[in-house]
Amino acid sequence: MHIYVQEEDFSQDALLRDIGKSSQTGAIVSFIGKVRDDTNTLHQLEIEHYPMMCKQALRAMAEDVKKRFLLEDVLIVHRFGKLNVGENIMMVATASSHRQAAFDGANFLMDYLKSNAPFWKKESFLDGTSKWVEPKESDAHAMTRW
Amino acid sequence: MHIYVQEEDFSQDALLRDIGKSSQTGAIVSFIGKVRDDTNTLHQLEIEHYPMMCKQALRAMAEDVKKRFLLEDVLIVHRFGKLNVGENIMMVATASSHRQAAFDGANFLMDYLKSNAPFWKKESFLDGTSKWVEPKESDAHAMTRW
Amino acid sequence: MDVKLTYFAWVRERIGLHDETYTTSATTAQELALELKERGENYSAAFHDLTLIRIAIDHEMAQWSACIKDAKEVAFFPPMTGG
Amino acid sequence: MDVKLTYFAWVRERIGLHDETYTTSATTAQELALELKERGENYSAAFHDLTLIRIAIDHEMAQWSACIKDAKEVAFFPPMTGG
Repeated sequence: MHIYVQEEDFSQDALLRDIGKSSQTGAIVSFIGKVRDDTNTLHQLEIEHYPMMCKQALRAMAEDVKKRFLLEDVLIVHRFGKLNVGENIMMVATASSHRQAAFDGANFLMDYLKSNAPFWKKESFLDGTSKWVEPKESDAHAMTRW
Repeated sequence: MHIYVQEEDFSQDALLRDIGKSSQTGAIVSFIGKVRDDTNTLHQLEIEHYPMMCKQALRAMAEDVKKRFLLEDVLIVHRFGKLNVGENIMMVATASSHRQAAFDGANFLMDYLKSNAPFWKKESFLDGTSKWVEPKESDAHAMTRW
Repeated sequence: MDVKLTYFAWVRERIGLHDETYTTSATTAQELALELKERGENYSAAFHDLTLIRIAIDHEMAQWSACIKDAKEVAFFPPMTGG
Repeated sequence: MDVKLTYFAWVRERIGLHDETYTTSATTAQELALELKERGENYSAAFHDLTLIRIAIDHEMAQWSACIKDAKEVAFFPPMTGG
């Protein structure tokens, strides 16, 4: 299990080299979330986090998903601070002997994390305004799929 | 669209830097398949391919999945030749504005590719025997999920 | 009982504090929030609708009915938006 | 008509050739395969059960019933196992 909470960017290659090193790993699925700007209005995304709670919350989710999908390994990295459009926000990765478990584990972990990892996003726009990102209805209900 | 068929290994980092560079990309899902050996009996995996057909077959699948899931970008890299346990076999990656489309697109593409990309795997064992990998029943039926 | 209170996102902004140490005799998280709400305009702006707020007790997510008797830290924040 | 035949995986191994140029008057892929099957033990071992074999005509997957009249290349191989 690999859990990182950090301000600086991460290297996918370096992180993925660390997981799934066992000869039983046949599949690695990774998800990378990036700062998106559909309308060319975003200045920055600021991510606030609860430092004392983050790592243990992420670790508990990673352990849960590892057991539930019988995964070989799970990785979560989540950044905080001020991020520009196009920057990496976070990554999860799952290693498994079979591909469907790796896909399902990563997909589930993202649903889980959206509503349970202590991070909050605030968007600052080019016109000087800013607002806290509201949780999506779809995110709150996503967990009921599993 | 990025399609590579090659004998040498690939760098995930370098490949992922090439996709999802647009400010509309919020999610990148990648799948990496590796040579697995559950029983410590495998010597090598040899991958035979149909060079004249590979790239166009992979490109057609990538185009189909891009349209079907409204993806920003799709990448496929598949190796051929003799591979050792733990080596990368292939990778697909999907870039999208939203995470579920990226997950579904990558998952679908893997099902598609398993039964339609002109590659054949032969396992050589430490005891000197070898056999062609049989397609899994589950792979043939996986496409009916979509 | 002395308890550390921590605030995040717009809860923090409305109250104007990251954290504070507070003395209370409240027994549940809900009692504590209703007590805080009476401490001034900034607190009442933050706590005017408890359905918008989530809580953690000693770094674990908790319900409003949860006992805070032995809590060292209670955190108040909007629904999370990580990922 | 001259057509290039290519073989992969155990079809190639049983026949003992990667590819060859062959003259045929067969009109469908199935007719062609049945013709090939009569060319000797190696071919009959490869083509003894056509349900185990997949084909591509000019680098596109095709059915056994497909016309090969204008084909430049016909490939025979087991079900694919990529990924």
